[in-house]
Amino acid sequence: MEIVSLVRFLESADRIMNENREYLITLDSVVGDGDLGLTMGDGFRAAYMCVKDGTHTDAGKLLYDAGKAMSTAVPSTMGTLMASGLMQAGKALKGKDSLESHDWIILFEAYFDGVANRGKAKIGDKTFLDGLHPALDALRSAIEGGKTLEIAASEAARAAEDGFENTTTMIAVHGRAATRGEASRSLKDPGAAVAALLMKAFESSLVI
Amino acid sequence: MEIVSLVRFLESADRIMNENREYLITLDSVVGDGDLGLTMGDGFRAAYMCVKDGTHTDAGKLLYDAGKAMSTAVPSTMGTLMASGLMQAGKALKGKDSLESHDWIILFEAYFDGVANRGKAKIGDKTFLDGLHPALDALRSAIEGGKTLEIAASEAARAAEDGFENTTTMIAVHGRAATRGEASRSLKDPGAAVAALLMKAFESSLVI
Amino acid sequence: MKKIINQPENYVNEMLEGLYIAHPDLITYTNNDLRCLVTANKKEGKVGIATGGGSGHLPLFLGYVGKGMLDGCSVGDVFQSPSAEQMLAITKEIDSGAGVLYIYGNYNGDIFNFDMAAEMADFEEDIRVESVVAGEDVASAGPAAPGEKNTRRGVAGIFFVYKCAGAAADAMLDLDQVKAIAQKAAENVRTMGVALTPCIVPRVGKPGFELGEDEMEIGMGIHGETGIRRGRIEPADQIVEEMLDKIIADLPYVEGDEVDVLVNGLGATTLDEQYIVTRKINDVLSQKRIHVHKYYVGEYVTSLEMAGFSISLLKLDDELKKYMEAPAQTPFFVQL
Amino acid sequence: MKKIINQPENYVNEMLEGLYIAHPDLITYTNNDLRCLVTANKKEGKVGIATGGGSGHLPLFLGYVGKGMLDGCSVGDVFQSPSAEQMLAITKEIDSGAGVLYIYGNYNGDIFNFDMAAEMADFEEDIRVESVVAGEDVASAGPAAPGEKNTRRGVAGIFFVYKCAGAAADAMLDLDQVKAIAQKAAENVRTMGVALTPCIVPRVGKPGFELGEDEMEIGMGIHGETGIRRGRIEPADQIVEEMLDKIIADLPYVEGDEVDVLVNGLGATTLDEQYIVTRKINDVLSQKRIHVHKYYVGEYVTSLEMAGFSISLLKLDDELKKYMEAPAQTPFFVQL
Ligand SMILES: Nc1ncnc2c1ncn2[C@@H]1O[C@H](COP(=O)(O)OP(=O)(O)O)[C@@H](O)[C@H]1O
Ligand SMILES: Nc1ncnc2c1ncn2[C@@H]1O[C@H](COP(=O)(O)OP(=O)(O)O)[C@@H](O)[C@H]1O
Ligand SMILES: [Mg+2]
Ligand SMILES: [Mg+2]
Ligand SMILES: [Mg+2]
Ligand SMILES: [Mg+2]
Repeated sequence: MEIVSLVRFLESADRIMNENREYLITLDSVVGDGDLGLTMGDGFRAAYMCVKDGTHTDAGKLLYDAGKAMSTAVPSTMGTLMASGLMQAGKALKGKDSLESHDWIILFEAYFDGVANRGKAKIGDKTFLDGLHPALDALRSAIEGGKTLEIAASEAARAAEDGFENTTTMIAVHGRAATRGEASRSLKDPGAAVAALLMKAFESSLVI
Repeated sequence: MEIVSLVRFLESADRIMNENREYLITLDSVVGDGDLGLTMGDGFRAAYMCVKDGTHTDAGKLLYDAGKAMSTAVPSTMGTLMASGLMQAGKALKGKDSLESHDWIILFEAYFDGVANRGKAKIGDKTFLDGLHPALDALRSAIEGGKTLEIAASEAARAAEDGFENTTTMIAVHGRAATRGEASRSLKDPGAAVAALLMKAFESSLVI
Repeated sequence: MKKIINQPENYVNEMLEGLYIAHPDLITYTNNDLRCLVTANKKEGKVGIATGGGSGHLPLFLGYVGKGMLDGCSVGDVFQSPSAEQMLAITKEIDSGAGVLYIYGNYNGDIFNFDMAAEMADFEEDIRVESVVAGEDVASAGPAAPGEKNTRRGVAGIFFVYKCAGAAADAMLDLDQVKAIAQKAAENVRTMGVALTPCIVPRVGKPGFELGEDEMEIGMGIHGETGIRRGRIEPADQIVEEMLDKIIADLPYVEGDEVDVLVNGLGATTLDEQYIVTRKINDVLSQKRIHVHKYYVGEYVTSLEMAGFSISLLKLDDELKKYMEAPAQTPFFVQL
Repeated sequence: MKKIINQPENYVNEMLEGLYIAHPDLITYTNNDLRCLVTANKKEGKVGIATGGGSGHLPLFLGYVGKGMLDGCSVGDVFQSPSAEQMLAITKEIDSGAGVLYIYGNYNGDIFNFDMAAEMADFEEDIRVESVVAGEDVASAGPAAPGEKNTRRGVAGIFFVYKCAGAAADAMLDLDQVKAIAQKAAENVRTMGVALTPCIVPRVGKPGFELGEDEMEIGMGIHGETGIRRGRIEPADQIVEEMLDKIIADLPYVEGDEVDVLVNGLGATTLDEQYIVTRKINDVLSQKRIHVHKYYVGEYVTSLEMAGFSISLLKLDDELKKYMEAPAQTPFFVQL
């Protein structure tokens, strides 16, 4: 695969986040301050704008630059976490000028690590990670099990969606939602919704 | 007359101002900030307290000290003006250890000057002076016409009352009432009411 | 009334106790009376400068007592004059033979008491006292006709008068000279304010007036005295333009003038807003080619927790500039 | 919303423009970005100190950039973190080879961005960065268990951390030493606040929460974070006692300790009230034989026009005392 597939991924993320502005605002209004639709829409727009001219030749540099653009545009909690994910993915893919299927596992693993290192949240803390983590597992086992990247992405997207739904079993321990304690349990986590949208963007970027 | 007559005058002023606290508050609440009953009650109380022990032998010193006590107790507009009146009267009677009828004219003339010098108001400005001024004229002409001090005081008290009533022909140009301009005309001036009470106190201090 | 206070009767004295606790190196009191505040660093031979007035305006008045500014301040109840006797006690304490200058705002209660104190100082103590009355609020009255009494209220501009006079006295000028400089500062300063909300005198417990939810009053005084007009609140830039128009036309300040500018918060208005105002003032003055020597921004004269601000301009000459630039150290104003 | 502003979108930038206009001798900006504020008096060879955070807290954060305190501050929207890139731009500007110390409050957005900036500074610019996070609000969470992350909010106490670290850097200590002093200050400060009214973020236009006409909230954070309890407003002395009880027991501060005390107004609370509070603090601390070295009273960290105040205590040793006493000159804090 050419590294333009990364540009398509970010284009798709931009489109999907912006299609879901209101959805994310609504989710975040219940538990947080309601800005998530704006920050994710603006953030992934900035990330895509930074790479859309197609002049990047290094996959790692492309992702790192996209992350930096996002962090500058939206220095909010999730904005900075998503930027950290992209930048970490960039570091992991540094030097590559094309991508194998396996590189997508590396990308999302690094993305996960970037967010986890930055935010110090653990699985089960009711965050973005609880959407991305099951997706990563699904992606890994599908690809290692020999499935096509398209099918693997689609299974990952479904797993992320399930992970998001599953956040209603958890109590929030980070951010604004944490101040609610036990009362946060029944609410779906907006950050995990972003993970589901992100994997959906990955899936749809492969279907041209 | 002994200078104890001055103590009786201040005692009477103390009593009458305090009997009329609510009356003055009501008057001042219409045009000003409503504190006049408190300041005049407390002020003349302080003046009297300062001289009631009867140790003063100098009429001038007695009035000056009473004025200072008043100014310390109630540094409001009317408090300071009344203090200035008493202190000026004190300066005018300095050295006297007894009083002629004529000395009461000197006293109230000086009182008037003390207030006028301090406040820079003119006759017709709708102030205390418009109550005291006609009283002073009445006192002077009664005494110079050979009437007794008691009758002169009673005529002065009546003139002060008339002067007070007459303030409804004037527009206020000093203090809080002045901000009302023409609308101040129909209202009686609280400071002139104090002049009427002061002359009533003088009158009643002579009737033992 | 939402205030962090104890008994309203103790408001002023408890405030003063706290003030002496916090600033023992700069201020103390005389006459066994908390309300007779004097500098802790008396400078012998210097002209003494005293001020005074009602409480509720911190940092005014007492906050400017210290090195290079004022020597004493008598403190009244909230929005009430202190007494002549308190002023006299301070006068005696701060005089060291060179005489005393009173600088205070143009309010009847203060005028009457300071005049009385000056007479007592002369009559009883043989201390020479001179007075300069600050009255520079262009919204409060028209300019005084020649020979007539100035009926304008004194508001935040008095800070400039304190600063210039304080520095002149610190430079060991004599009483007439210090008075002349204070007078010159007073004559070259103009102020206007705007209020957005009323304030509550603790012993009264309710606002002295009301302002509608979207209303402001241009020109309102620091005790809630009526201003020039009430209207819907407008954008900051528009408010500043209206105020500066009136201020500039009044002296007038003209092209080529050099000024110091005081942007003063009345209590509840944020520093953010004060700087937004500063930005617009700078625009307007640049356009009119009035050069700004220095900006002072912050709460210099408040009206309890009133929301709003005032703008003061001081037209400088070399002399005033020198005294404005001199160092000062008081509880509320430090300049190196 | 009663504010002296123009378009809410321009609130922060217009405020900053005013700030640069008013203080050209002390501050400027880098990277062609008003929100990247740096000292106008860079001292070569010194450890650089940077802070940053959301707007709406003036004088925090930017107001402490100047001589003897901080070297740079990145400025976010109201109550929002600035970006890592802005922090990086400042880091590059203020580093002069001795490395840079970040001091900021314990809020996720700020932590994430400062961490990212530190990584970028190392990765992209080879600048050594260390961080000290202030989190001393005893009402916001329990103390951290050993080895656990401190989850307390950083509030007004950060002023003490700035002051000590700034003076240490000014004395040309190296990065590890400056960090150790900042860390010591951060570990020895405790704060608690009380709010009487909410505040309004300009772009939001309405209060983030409501407080009843006679209600206060003890322990509320400077963005309206939930406190310890809501109740009827009480006399000042009682409120101070409750707050000091919690603060003193937490470190704990004990008999014989020496402390600096910060009484901080949140925005609309008058200086009068802050001094009434000071008086009571002094009573309580005297009784407990905790010696006060110095009081700082005024608005140091606000929450827009919120009414309320906070108390911070810094336990001193000889080293911290020396750095607290060192001179400083910034737009909002001058100490001789
Ligand atoms: N430490 C963390 N690690 C990972 N995700 C986090 C962390 N803290 C918060 N989040 C995620 O961020 C989401 C909220 O993001 P955002 O709306 O940007 O926060 P805020 O507006 O409160 O700054 C939460 O739903 C959660 O999924
Ligand atoms: N310059 C003045 N000269 C004489 N009397 C004055 C002057 N100014 C005000 N007064 C009198 O003072 C009265 C109000 O006194 P007071 O209630 O003490 O004033 P305030 O409460 O406004 O300070 C007025 O009714 C008027 O008679
Ligand atoms: Mg949010
Ligand atoms: Mg009155
Ligand atoms: Mg204030
Ligand atoms: Mg304020």
